[in-house]
Amino acid sequence: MREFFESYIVPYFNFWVYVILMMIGMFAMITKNNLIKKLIGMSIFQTAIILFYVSLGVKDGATIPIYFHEHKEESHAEGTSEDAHHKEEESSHESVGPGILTDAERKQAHLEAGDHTPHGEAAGHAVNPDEFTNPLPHVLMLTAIVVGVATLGVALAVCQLIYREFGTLEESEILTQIKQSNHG
Amino acid sequence: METSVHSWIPLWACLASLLAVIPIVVLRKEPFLREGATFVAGAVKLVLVLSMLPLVLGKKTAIECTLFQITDQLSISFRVDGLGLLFALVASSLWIVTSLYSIGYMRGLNEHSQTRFFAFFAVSLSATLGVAFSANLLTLYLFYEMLSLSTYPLVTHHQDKEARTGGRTYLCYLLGTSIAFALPALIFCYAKTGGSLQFAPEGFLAGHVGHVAALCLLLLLTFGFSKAGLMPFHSWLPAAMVAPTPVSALLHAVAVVKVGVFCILRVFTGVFGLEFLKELDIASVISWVAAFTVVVSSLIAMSQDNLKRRLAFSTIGQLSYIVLGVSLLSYHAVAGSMMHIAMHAFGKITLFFCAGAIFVATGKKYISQLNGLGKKMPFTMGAFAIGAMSVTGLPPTGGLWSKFYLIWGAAEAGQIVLMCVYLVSSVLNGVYFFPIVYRAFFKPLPEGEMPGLKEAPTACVIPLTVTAVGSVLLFFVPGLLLDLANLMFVSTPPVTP
Amino acid sequence: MIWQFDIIILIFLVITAVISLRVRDLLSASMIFGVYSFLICLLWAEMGAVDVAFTEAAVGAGVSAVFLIATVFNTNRRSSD
Amino acid sequence: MADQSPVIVVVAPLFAALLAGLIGMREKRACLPLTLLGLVVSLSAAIVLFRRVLAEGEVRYFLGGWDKPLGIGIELRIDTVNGLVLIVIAIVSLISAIFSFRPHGQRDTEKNMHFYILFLLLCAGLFGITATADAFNLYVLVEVSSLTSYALVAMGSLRRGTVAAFNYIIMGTIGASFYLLGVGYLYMQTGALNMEGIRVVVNQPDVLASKAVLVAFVFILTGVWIKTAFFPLHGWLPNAYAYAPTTSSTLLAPLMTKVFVYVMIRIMLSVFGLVWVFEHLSWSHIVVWLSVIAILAGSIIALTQTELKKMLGFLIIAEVGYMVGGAWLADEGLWGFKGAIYHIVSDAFMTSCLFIAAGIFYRRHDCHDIASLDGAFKRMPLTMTGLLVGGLAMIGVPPTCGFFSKWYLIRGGIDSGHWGYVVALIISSLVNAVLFFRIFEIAFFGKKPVEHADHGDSHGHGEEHAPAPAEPTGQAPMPTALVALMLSAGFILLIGIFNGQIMEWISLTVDPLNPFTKTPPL
Amino acid sequence: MGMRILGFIAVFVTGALLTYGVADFPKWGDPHSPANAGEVSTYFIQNTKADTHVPNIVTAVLADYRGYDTMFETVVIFIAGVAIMAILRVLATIPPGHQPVQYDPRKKIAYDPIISVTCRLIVPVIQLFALYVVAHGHHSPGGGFQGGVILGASFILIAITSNLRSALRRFSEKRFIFIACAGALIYSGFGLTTLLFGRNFLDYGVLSKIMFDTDEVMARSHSMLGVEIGVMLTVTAIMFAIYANLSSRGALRGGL
Repeated sequence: MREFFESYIVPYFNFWVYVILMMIGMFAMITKNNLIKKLIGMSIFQTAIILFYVSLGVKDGATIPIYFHEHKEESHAEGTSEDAHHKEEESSHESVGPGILTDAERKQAHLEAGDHTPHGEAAGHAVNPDEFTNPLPHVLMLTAIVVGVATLGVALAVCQLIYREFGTLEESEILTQIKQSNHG
Repeated sequence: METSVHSWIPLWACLASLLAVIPIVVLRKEPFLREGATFVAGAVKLVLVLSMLPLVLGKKTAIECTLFQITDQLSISFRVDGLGLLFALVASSLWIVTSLYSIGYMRGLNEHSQTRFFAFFAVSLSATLGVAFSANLLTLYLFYEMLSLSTYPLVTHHQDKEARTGGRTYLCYLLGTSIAFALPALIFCYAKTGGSLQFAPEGFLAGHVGHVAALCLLLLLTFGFSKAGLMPFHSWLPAAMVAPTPVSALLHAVAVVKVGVFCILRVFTGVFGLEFLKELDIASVISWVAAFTVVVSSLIAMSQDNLKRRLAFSTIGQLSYIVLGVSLLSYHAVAGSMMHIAMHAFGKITLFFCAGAIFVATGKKYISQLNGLGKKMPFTMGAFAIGAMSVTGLPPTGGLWSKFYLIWGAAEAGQIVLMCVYLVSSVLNGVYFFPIVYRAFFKPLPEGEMPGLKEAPTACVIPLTVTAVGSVLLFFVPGLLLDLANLMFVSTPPVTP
Repeated sequence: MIWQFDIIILIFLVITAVISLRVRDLLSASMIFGVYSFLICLLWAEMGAVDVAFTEAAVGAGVSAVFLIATVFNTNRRSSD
Repeated sequence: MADQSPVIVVVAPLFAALLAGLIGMREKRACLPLTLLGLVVSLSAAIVLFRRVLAEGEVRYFLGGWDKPLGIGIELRIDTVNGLVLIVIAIVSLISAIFSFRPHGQRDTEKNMHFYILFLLLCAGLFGITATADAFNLYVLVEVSSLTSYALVAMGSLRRGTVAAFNYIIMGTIGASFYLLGVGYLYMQTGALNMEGIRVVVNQPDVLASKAVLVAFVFILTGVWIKTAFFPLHGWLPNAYAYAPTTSSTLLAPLMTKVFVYVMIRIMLSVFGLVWVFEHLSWSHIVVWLSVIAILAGSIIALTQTELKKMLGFLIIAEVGYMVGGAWLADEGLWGFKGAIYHIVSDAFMTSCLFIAAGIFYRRHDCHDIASLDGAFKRMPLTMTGLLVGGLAMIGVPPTCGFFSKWYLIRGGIDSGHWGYVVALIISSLVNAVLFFRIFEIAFFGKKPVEHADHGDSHGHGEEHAPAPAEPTGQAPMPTALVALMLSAGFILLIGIFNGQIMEWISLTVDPLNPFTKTPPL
Repeated sequence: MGMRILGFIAVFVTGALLTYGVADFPKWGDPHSPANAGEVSTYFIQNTKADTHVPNIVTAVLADYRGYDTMFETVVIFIAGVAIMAILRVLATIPPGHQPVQYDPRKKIAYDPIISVTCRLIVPVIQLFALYVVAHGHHSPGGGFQGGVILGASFILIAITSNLRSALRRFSEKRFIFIACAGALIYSGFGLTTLLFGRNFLDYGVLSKIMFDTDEVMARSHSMLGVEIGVMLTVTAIMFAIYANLSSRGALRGGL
């Protein structure tokens, strides 16, 4: 039992919660009678997916995907000294590793481009990718959040329209009214 | 017929009537000019078809042209050979006659929407010629469907309840069978042969399909082209008799039904090839279906009192003659069935013209009302007698020759029972036609009826006289037709048992 | 990232989600949905997705809730389920 | 500018929409010319692009110039398949724009500016969906097109349209979210968002059996199927299209479902690869049987409808069944697959033609019932001709394009031995025949056919005295509407006649990827 | 009831699928999972600085590497605004039977001067903060989008605390449509300009030719700021437009 717990539940806890949230949201979207409730369900559904994406990009021991400024370097090293050690170890064999870019080239380009302000280690050493969380899911999810609010807005507008036409937001009552108008 | 030349004449022959639609519609306010356009188009068409005769008959070359290349093997293209030319000749020559007749008929009855009538008439003629000249199964199917659709407004011309049900039956049968049976068969052939649907004397399917597949395809194609009126897909034909008589005459004695049997002829000769079918030994299924249709339709025809319906059932029987003939696979039977297309066309169109003329003159539709008409309408009823003789197969009419060939072919194939079917049904033909002639000439006119009765308008009488004369002429000069039919056998030696 | 914190927020997330869907007063539902958004925004900040968290704070907890409330005011506050 | 043509196709309508927003506030009449201008620019760019594709092969375009390594930036990739679809979208939307000369059926008649902005952005979204080679970018553009289409549906003046729009939003969001989730799973397993990048990783032996990739595929497919209205997931479509404003439905109906079928095909082709889909997965039988159900259900429900647009809606569902089934036939020569792509093209024009005709009738009659068409042949011969051409194409009468798409699809069915599919296709053609001839009959005869007791004595009326049905209440059709109708009818015939050429183009892309031929897929 | 069963089935199937997939997931927080160690994200982390000179990787990816996505994201927001206006806005000509109910919310909700005055004081601060968020998006979390939402929220706050009319006086309908279009046009205009210089769409590097004393890398950085400002304008305008329409049932009168 404990083993199951440790191998299935704990390492995937975020994923399990996202599954639960998604099911809650979807269930509400399908079964709720009130249209606003459906929309709340829809938003929960969408945030569940965003939660999934963001959880993807998490790295143990990594920090937010913003390069440190020079003046912040110290405080950072103080705060997470363990991280710094880790980083140093990694970066030493990372620079000779099979990176997709040739670091020398990049640096050269950088210098030629006239960058005279070396910020932190970015200018000096190649950045160790394990140091920052994966930025790509964040970018994608910014878009997804925007899409979510846009959809919510449009749906709310349609809700108001439905209320204007039918005087109610309960799906069952709306369907009854439609049926009546079809017969009458 | 191995050689071929390229020429656009078939296309123009086909387009002649289609293009005539434009002047017909434009001149809709001027009835005389409008009908003049029809005539001009008919004449042009006939001349174009005739102009191909020397090349095809004399030099024994086929005429080809390709409209669109669809894939490297598949195209919409025309190829004029003996059979196609024979059919085109019949259809285009009878169109002119029918046009004259329809003018008389439509004016005589003061029908509505005459422009639409003439326009769609022209379109259906184009489709008919398209079928006749098709070089492959796809082109054939294309024009076949075009014909079904373009005749619908003609069949339902009266736009009343009866026309509506008739038209519905008509389309249900024709479109239904072609989509449900012919189209899948077509694609199946296409898949089997690897992309070719070109008619070939030895059959393009030969060697590509096995026994069972061939039988399925044969059945699908034969019933798919249900314009041939083979039972059990025949009931559209009586239903289509709600149409004005010229339509019944041209379309349901010549164009539509003959397109049906023409397609079946093509299926036998071009798709499978007679040799291949003989090898597979599957054609007898069709023979028996056709024989059944011949006998049953003759029996039904006897019980019909409505003149046009009787003619319709007679047509069903005669069409099955042709199908039966080709399914016998023997040389004379096949040649006979090709000739029968023409012979029956002339005979049956005369009969329909007569029925229409009677209706225009007297308003009578039923056989029991025809007593004594022969004295008042000698031309009409005389022509009727000749037509009846031709369809029955009595001299001196052309019908004799085709029946003679068919019966000979049956004997040649060793099918004595089927030969008897021909003979018996010929007798039945006589039984259901001659009482009408007898009634018209020898029974007295009912007392006090129609004192001012006289012949139908001249425009009606001339065409029926012409076609009756034509039937008789074909008795004396059947050579042309026979030559054209023979062309189909030049490359492959006649199949003998 | 502190996983204990993480798990607490996740559990609260589920609870708020369920409550916001169960409450029959739509205005309360909208407010609780705002709380839900705020929690999830905390979660993201804690997972290192600061930009996403910022956006969610502005959009989900802020503007979305306002839109919902605006609509609830203009329609019906009661829900049958 | 030929180098930049891929992006011009997408952004031209976008610029036009933004300009319409800027100018339209002051000068409402500027919106339509701007719409036409934007679409014409797109169309010409699409044609230039397609010629380039034919000349050079696949065209790749890297936005922002980020071309290496693969997937850093967003890539547009145009081959003959989506080049063709781009042209089709451009033409159909142009036709629809011509038709929308005076928008009709909206609640508020003063909203031309909003309408045209949404119209253009929908086009931009569809162009983008078609052109992109990035799985996430596809999602964003799906949302662009979805949001606009929700609004276009909700603008309708009918009361039920609002409810339809709401259902559309719910279903559409579920569909898009499922797609997004699937892309997330793929990203988790492959670390790539570029379609080619994903395909390379997915087809590696160690990822091949991954459960997560399978789940990703199921989610993406379900999401796309919801958007295409594949049968059990079709609930949103008929009402949404039937109660949308006339002018909106002429754009939505031909394009939305078709573009999403294209998305499915693109996913099979580029994201997972046909090897993965047909050989690793081997689900084609299940999907084809599902499509058989879709075809039959769509056709049979269509039979029971009394409203023209709703009936057409159910026919679209059947047509979607054709395409999905065809794409999954997995026959040796991929005829079904290519036929499905060809059917995207032909169905777009068929639906466009039919919906434009239905729109003209609606404008004229203020009523959707089929029964109101009585005697329409007499009153509106041109419109009926358009409907006739569209109907014949739906039935599959040669030489319309509907015939040839059935031809290729049935051939695929025969080759792969899916007889159920072939039979379903034929049954649906027959049902279409019944449906359309019912309409033609009503239009030809009139509701109450004139009784001729006996022809012998009642041949009273000449050509001029034909029975005139009661004049309908609505407005006469605009000449531009007729032009649009004739254009789409013309294209139905053109595409039918040149089907060989189109199939050749499609084969250029599909054949090299065929997993069943000996040459190893790229 | 049928809907409930359907819902259960759908949710159950989805849940089963999700559970099935979880087994293959990489461990949570694993830095070497395919997504985290993938070529693409590694590239972003390692090269953003050199390529764009922007410390916030998310901003760089958002506005440059995946700028095309973000352009359409802006368009999505723009669409949402236009769509809501298309759906809800009641213009001069209203067909009979569609008259919105006239009501005055003031009668129901008490008007509180304290809140009103406090907010009036807060609003400038909020707006200043919004501008800071946009301007500082390169270095810290934030950017055009977040800033735009906050700026929009400040107008919404005015509308809530005093009334819609006074908010609309500052930000009328014509104005917000214009600004929304202009914002999106600024973004796509950057793309168009790069096209005119013969480079690919949104390839900002080439803009160094028209920017004073910049190299390609700095041109990217500056262009990103420009683009973010465009995003901000659109988002501000649309957020307020959505609120204004939703709160007044499309009449742009009355409000909450």
